[in-house]
Amino acid sequence: MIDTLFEGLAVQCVGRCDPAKTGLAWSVFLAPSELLAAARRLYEALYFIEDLTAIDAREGYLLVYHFDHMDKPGRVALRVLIPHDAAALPSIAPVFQGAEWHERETTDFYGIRFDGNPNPVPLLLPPEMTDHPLQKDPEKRAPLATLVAVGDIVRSTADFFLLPPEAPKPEASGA
Amino acid sequence: MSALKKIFQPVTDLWSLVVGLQITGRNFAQRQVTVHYPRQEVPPEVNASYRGPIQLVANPRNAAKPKCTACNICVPACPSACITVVKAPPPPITPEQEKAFQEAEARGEEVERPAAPREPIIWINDFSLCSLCGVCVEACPTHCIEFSHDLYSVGTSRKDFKHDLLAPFPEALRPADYKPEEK
Amino acid sequence: MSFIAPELLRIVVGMVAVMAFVALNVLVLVYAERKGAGHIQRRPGPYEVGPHGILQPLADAGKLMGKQLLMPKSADPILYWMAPILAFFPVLLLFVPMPFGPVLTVQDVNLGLLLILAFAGLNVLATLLAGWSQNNKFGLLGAARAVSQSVAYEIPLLLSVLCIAFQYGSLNLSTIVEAQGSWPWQWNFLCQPLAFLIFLVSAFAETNRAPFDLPEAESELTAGFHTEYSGMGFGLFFMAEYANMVVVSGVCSALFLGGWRGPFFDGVWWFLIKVYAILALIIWVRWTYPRVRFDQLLNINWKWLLPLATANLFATVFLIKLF
Amino acid sequence: MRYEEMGLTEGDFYSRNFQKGAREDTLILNLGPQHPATHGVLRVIVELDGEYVIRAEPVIGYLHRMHEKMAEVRSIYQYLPNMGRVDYGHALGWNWALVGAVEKLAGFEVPERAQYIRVITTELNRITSHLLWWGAFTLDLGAITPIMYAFDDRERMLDILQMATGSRLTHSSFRVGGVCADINDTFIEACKEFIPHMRGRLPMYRDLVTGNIILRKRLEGVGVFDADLCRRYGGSGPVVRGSGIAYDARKAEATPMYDRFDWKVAVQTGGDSMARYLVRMDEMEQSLNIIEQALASLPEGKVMMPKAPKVTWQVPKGEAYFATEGARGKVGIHLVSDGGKNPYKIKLRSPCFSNLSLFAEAARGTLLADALAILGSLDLVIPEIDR
Repeated sequence: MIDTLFEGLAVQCVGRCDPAKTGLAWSVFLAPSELLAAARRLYEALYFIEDLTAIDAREGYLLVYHFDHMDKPGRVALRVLIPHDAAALPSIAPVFQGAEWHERETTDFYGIRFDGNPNPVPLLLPPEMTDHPLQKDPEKRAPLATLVAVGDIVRSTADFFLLPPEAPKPEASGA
Repeated sequence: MSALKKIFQPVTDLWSLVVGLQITGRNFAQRQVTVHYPRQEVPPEVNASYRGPIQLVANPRNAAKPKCTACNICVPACPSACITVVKAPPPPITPEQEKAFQEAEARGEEVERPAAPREPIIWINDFSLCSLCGVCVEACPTHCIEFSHDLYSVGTSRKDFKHDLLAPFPEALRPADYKPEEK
Repeated sequence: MSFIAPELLRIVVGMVAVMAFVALNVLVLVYAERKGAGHIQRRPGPYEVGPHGILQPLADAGKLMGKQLLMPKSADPILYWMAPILAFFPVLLLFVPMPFGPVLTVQDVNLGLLLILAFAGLNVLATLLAGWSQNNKFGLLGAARAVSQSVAYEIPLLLSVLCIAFQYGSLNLSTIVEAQGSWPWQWNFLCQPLAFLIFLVSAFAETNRAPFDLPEAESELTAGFHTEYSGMGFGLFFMAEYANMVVVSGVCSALFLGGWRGPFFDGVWWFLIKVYAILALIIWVRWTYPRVRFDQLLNINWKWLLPLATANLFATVFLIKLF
Repeated sequence: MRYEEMGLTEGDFYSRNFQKGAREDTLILNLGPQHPATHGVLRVIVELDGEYVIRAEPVIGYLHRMHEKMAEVRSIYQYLPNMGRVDYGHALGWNWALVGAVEKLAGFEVPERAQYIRVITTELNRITSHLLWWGAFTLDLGAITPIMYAFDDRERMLDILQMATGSRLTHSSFRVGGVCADINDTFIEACKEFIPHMRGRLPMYRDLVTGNIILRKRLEGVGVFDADLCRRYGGSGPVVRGSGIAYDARKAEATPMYDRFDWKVAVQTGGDSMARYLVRMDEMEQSLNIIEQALASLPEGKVMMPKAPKVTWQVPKGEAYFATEGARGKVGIHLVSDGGKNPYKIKLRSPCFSNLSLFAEAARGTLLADALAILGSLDLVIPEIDR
């Protein structure tokens, strides 16, 4: 159902995960530009926002948005990779207002900018504070492949950055 | 029916106020439930399961010594870094002994210098940092740390919370400059 | 001159006695309130100062007197200090026409009820000044609430009192007490039950006691109109609240419960017993109910009490004319 | 600073930020961080028109301890005691979330007896949490006595919980692969005694508070949340169940063992503060049911899995998300590990955080007293919001 939900969006990868092992039902990788549209579709499909956070990995910040459904449980993780040196992406607060606080918190912890957040002031950390406690030293960053559960790939673009090298490349779709 | 209900609604509403007064009135007449410290204390069986400040287990062979072997596993295990353990140094060697050892070594013999006793000389738990999580208790390979059941641990200064866990053991090894605290 | 002197002496002695009475009552009531609250909540209440904590109110008073009197920088100093004085001292005047016993009245005034109702209005002024002058937003909100609440509840209070006044054709409290019999079935609360209830509810509101303690509503306005007062500034408001409770209970007892009239032996003890019974009820209620909301408070007044009181008054007048 | 340029010189950063959008003729009132109704150090700035709230903005972070950073510098074993401090009200819910996430990632099988003990203690803890909320909420509404009655029962439960967990407030008794100690017969007896006692107390609570007309008028129709609002803000727990959605993470996320017991998800359809109130009252009864059944069918066995991890154990690579139902809503732990000694990242999904974020929208246009009633009906625990 998730693969049909994002029909027409430039989804990088859709993976089906095992909830018993990872707690996720679907893992979806997106480009930052598609995020708001994807959030809107999830909202229309009656999903609610659980939380959002970032993972500071070697390839960049991986933003992770968790959504769940109240009647048909099954967690959807939207993931967006943004580079360390241009840490900004659109806010989903216009669709999920609850994301506003989560985004402000992520800004506090990682220094990621969310364009379109209605009240972009520090939330948990004091406003005078300039550094971001959860940023990792460059040498301590781990590669994403060790951290993230991609699941069984249902479809993905050919140039998706986390494709296991040995796996046969599925035909490009959804691009 | 609904009209009748509408008329009687204020009456039942007001009656709920009387019910409230009845309940507080009944409680007024009943026995108090608080424990009147310090005139009373909670029954000791309640304390039996309480996990209070940690203490050391006595050595099963000699109750005047702690069982601790000063292996120092608990020190890094503690998430709050509140444990200080210093292992006892080897016994002092007199100059004559030292001379004898050196001579023996010069002769090429295998010298067995006296080993350090496997005992702590300092064992301090900084209770002001401790969060009673029990990680040290579970990490200890010899099971020599246990929770006490002391509910009434109080102190009037920061120093009072540096618990010297060797204090209950009269035969525990102590550093040379150690002076037992005046009570 | 010789005519005035004994009257003057009576008033001076009476006022001193009233002051002592009020001070003593505040101490007793503070203790009773805390002890009562404790027992309702199944704990001992004050226990440490003196046997069973009996000296606790004295210790509290000593603490309050020993505290520094603070004033916010931007407060209006004259009004700020005037408010607690204005809150407490007019209350003493309210005891002047109070019929404690057959002869035990400071000054028997023909318009005693009017005097009490008139000077009780000063309480609102003090609350307003306190809330306004301290330049605190919580205080301001509390003062606004206090004024609208007191003004609103004075009307049903007045109307229910008027019923009794019409019935006896007098505003003199002693006359009203004397006109009631010695036995409970001769007292006014039976022939005027509605007026009695309305008076009681309005009395709760007039003295700002729970469930109508909105001007100080702790969980909303921290301390409401006396947020910034410390030491005896707060102490005077505190005393005024308890003194007001005594006045209200006294008036209620005189109007509806036969005052000093009672079975077997008329006298001041009957008056005191009734006053303390009403005070106990006020305390009991405080520790039982949640607080009403502000608009509900006014709704109770304008939609229930006022129409009922008016109807009751008309009915009374009609019946008096009839018989 | 740009606020000075706008002529806003009074107050601190957040009040100046709030003043930007204020109208000319309104009063800006700063509730907290020290205010009797904010249960700790929550601060809410409200813009008032008379007594009506036009705009409200919660300011949080006064109790922020950066638990997520602490997770990255400690091993899982050392991090366990932190969970009791995240939510002092329902510490065991958080305990379970963390050990559950680790067990999920590592694929551990936890002995059944340990799972049963987890269920029993978690449900006991849920009741203590609801009792604490009940007392504090009625205190918010001006009734001072109920909290004392609640604490009477709560103390008895804490005595029982102490037998199983060793502590009274910041419980930390779950371990990866089991629980720290087995329960004994004294505990079981005490539980069995307590359940009928508590069942006898609930009608008294109902008569004293729930049925009271003043309280009902304070809560009915106040702060109506609909399902859409909950979805947009991610509200969970009694907040959504009061809005007619039977969403309970214990069922939806299949928290272990809960499918074995016969219990209902407490739902109310009103959506107002009264509905949330009633949901929690019903939940106490359901928790008692669960405890009773769990005690009746408690299996024998060990309470720790064989070869349970020790302090220096390294979490396997990968990520796992484990959510369970805390007393306040969906407690979630997102654990990411690179196989090192310490977790690579832990995200704590706190239900209060999401529930409070909807307060600003819910409070708009209500009376100040209603806004505080809504705040109380959310059952906030500030350390959990700030983490």
